[in-house]
Amino acid sequence: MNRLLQITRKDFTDAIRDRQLYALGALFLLVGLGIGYLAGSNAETASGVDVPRIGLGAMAFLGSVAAISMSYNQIVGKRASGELRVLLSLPFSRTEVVYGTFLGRLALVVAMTTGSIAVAGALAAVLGAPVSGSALLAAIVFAAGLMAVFVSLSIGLSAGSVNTTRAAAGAFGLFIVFLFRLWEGVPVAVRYVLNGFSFPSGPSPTWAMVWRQIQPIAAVRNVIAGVEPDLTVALVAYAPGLPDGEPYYVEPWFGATVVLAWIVLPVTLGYLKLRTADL
Amino acid sequence: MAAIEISGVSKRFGDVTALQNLDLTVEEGEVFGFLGPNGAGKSTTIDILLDHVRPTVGSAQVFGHDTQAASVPVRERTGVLPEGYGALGRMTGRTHLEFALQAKRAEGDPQAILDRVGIAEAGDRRVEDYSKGMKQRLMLGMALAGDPDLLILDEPTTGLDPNGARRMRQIVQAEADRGTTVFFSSHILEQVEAVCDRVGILNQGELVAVDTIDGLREAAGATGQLHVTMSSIPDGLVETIEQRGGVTSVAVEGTTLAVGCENAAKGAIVADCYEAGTVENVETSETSLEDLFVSYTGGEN
Amino acid sequence: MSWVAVARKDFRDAIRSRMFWALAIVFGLLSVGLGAAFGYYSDQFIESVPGNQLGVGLVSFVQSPITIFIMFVSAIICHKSIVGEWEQGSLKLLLSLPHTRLEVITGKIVGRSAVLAVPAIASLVIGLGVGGALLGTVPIVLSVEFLVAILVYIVLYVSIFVGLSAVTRSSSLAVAGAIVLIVVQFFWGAIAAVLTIVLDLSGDADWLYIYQSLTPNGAFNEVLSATLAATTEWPAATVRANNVDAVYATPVLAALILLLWFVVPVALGYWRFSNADL
Amino acid sequence: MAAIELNGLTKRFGESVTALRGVDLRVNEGEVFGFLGPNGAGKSTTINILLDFVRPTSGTARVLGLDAQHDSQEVRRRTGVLPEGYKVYDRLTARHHLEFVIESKETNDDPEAVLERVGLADAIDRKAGDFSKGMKQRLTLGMALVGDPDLLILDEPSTGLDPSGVQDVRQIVKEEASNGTTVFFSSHILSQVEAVCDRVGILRDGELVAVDTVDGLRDAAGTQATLRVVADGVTDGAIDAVQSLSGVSSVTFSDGVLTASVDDGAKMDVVTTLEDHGASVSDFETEEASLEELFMAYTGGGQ
Repeated sequence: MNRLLQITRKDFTDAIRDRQLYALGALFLLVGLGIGYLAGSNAETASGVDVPRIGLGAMAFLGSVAAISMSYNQIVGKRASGELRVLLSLPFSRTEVVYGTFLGRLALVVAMTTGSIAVAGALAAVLGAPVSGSALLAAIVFAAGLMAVFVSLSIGLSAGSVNTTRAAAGAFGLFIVFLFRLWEGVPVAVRYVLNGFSFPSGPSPTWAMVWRQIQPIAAVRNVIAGVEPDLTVALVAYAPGLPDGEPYYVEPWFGATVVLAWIVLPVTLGYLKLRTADL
Repeated sequence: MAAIEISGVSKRFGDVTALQNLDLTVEEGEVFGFLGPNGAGKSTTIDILLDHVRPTVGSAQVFGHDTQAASVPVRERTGVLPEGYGALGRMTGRTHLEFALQAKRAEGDPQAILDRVGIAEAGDRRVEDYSKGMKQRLMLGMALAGDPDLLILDEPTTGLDPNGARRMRQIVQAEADRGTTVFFSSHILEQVEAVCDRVGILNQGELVAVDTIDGLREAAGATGQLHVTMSSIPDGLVETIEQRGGVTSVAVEGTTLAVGCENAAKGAIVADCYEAGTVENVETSETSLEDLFVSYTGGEN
Repeated sequence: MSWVAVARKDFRDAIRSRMFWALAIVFGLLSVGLGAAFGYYSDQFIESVPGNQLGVGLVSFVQSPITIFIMFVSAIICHKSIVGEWEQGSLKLLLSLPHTRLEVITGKIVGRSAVLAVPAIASLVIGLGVGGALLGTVPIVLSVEFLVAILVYIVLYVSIFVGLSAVTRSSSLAVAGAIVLIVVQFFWGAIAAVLTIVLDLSGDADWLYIYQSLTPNGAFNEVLSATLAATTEWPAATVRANNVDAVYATPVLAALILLLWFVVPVALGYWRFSNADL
Repeated sequence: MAAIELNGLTKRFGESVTALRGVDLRVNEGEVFGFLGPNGAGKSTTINILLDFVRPTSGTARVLGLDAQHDSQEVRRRTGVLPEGYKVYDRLTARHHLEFVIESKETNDDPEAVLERVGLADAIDRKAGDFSKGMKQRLTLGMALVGDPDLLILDEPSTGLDPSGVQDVRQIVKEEASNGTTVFFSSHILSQVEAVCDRVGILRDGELVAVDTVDGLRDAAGTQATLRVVADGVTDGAIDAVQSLSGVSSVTFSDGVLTASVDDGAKMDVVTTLEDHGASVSDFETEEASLEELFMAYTGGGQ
């Protein structure tokens, strides 16, 4: 078997031996059942996209928190405990260790988000509420895409960190920047400084608008707009609003490129940092 | 082809120089003991062989593979018991071994390895719950997985009780008989003396001696020690012994005479004692590897 | 007092980390930035300040971002305070010395509180000073009480997270716990809105008062508002209990809840820690 | 008064694991006591109970006349400990570490003097995180010496130390012992134990199987020293004569080397008997039964 997949499988099966994970899994299940029940108990007024929409919205938050907190310690923690020395004394390359761990964690988080959304849809359908199959599938896929972004950010952070305290600080940082939307404060601050330390007036320049749209959750939202527009509202709490008109940087293809970059780049940067590091 | 070939390796961490122009060759099939004070650069040398750290200058080869460019092929043929290791997550001992076998693409029976390192009954327990000695045995087992051509053992007896240390020595012996090259770093000189064909002594990042232990003894011009315990030490006996050829030192500890001398002089000295008074006990010792070590590394005392 | 030794050691350890200095700088920038921003733009903000008082405006403008920041920072520097030493083995060194486990926890809380309090108070004094200078008026009494409140707030979160660190057996779990506590508080209001609709509770403010005082931040803000309103020019309108008739809906209740947040996490941590085999 | 007194000490972890089974042990004041046993025999558990890191299931432990649970703080005030599996504070200097201990123990030692003793005086203002393993071990030993403790508990003190570090530890233990400090010394390195300890106790599966001096253990195990004599002109008659000596057994002769198991008093008889029978002795060596062999004999680990 491929050594990369060996690492992935180890990471995945190892997590399954973790009791804490069951608590987390139960939480996802509970949220899924809750959504399904709510939809089912309002079956007359519900529409087919309600369950996928609420499910995606819940996973955007819960899944991201789970992805960050389950991944940020995965490489640097092994480095601190000495596990990395053992792995790298066996014939694994650092590439295999980093990307294998990334895939393992991703599989785990995606299993949780998928399970949660699927259970919500199933319960709602059993209780007689309408559930759009295509929307449900889209919600599952886009939740997975979002998870890939956050697992990549966290694994990249973990591979690039020297010690676990800094990785933990970085994890809180990811949380603040992306889920509490500090990201959008950046252009405001930059413009404030550029404007001679006073608040600028007038419309935002294009670079500020682009900056807001390359936020990963916004990018995912912009992709969704081209596939299943009814679902975009799920991410309204986590992503900046849309500008007037339809500039290129809110189009689905642009969003897809940005999402792909968010999935590939962070973990790769972390790997490049680790590749030449002395253990 | 040499098993390990290190040429002109230096390594600096910031402004600290860990290794200084190190050249070392370990032949295939030999058991090589790697000694040196704390901080001499032993672990750094091993880390370079495994590509855990990269040399500032110089290069190292293992079985002809460059350790940086071909790190994975190096580690495919090498079994390692690293220092400062940690358990692989929450896996059991058996799954650890299965994992190592799979990584090396080797066939092998985990239970046989567990038996061999003496933790046969602990295979299905989580390694997190192992004692330090059990972990050490498991790590040795993982190093043995896949019958490596080179074994690198960094302080393998740390935390092992005497039974475990003996078993470890037996395993090293058996591996060496099978033709495996063993690179063995340790502070416990009795262990090194018991298993190693040759030793290298590293001091402050430089190799100060490479030889067999007997060779080191001869080179250091070391002599033996003789302890003669008497009911009482008669006047004049110390002077008589000091006159003899081959005697380097005479000290009195209570009613025991401690004499440093060449081996051939021992008989005559004991005869002197016998004639002078009542001898209760006689003990001899050779220069220990410890003394040799201290003389090469300039340790205090 | 043996906890003093632990606290001093902890403080020394922390101020030698780069993380500490990074946090101190961010703290300073944040305080001065907020103070200066309000000083420059007080005319734009003053409309939204109850009573239109500049001093009140300045303090309330600084309060919210600073308390959020303190909450995050205390989570970062405290989540490993006990469990980290446990995992690494320095706890053995610590407990080989003549400290009781209670002294270890006390020392940690004092030490880490000092680590946060020193940059926080220093930055806030400068920040409020800058803001006050720009406004031409410094609300002395209000500022002093506010600084005392910030100290209390620091000790509150430090003891919560140190308690959490003493309860858990792995630092990842401590991080997860800290994230949950912070997240739940951010969504506390939204959860209330959902509950109001689902359980049809609209119009009944009594439960909402208790509900809003249940979180550490909720209880702290209520007690702070009530105290400031009673002793300074702080507007009484900010005290939530004013809008509720129930007898029990007073800041005293919030103060009791706050006291529980001080005591319970530490007590749980101590109970778990003192009964544990190392 | 005994420095350490254990009565019927039993410790179970969970339902299934019994670490100690009714251990009774008395360590006298001022002695250097070596504590041996295979991995998992319960050595660490015993030390952890002395320090109140874990609590016994039944039985009592008294340290320096104090109850190890009830008066733990006082016990630790008067005890210096080098624990196993510890970690130093990476960012603090050696001086900070000692100041911390001095403040904790409320003594007035001079950090420099303590570090001088453990050979770390040059590194006093360096961060402990940059220390090598051996330097960390010296620092921790220095911390254990603060406050002139009445009892020193050293758990595997030579772990990670190079031979000269090991010699230093041995030297410090001897100095402390000559000042009347009781030393409780746990180690796997038997040559260390033999070099410093007055008495040793061997623990096996949670039970104390032997407590005695090393010589006492040798006598009890009935082992003899091995004598090897290199000699020319050894005749069969000479060998027979050696064989008939009292206190001499299993005599063999090959390649010019005569090997025999002998009691201490009989060694020279062998040499002189050979010479009386016309052999010329060019070298001889003796080898005592090692503590390792005794250890194997008591713990059933020989294979």
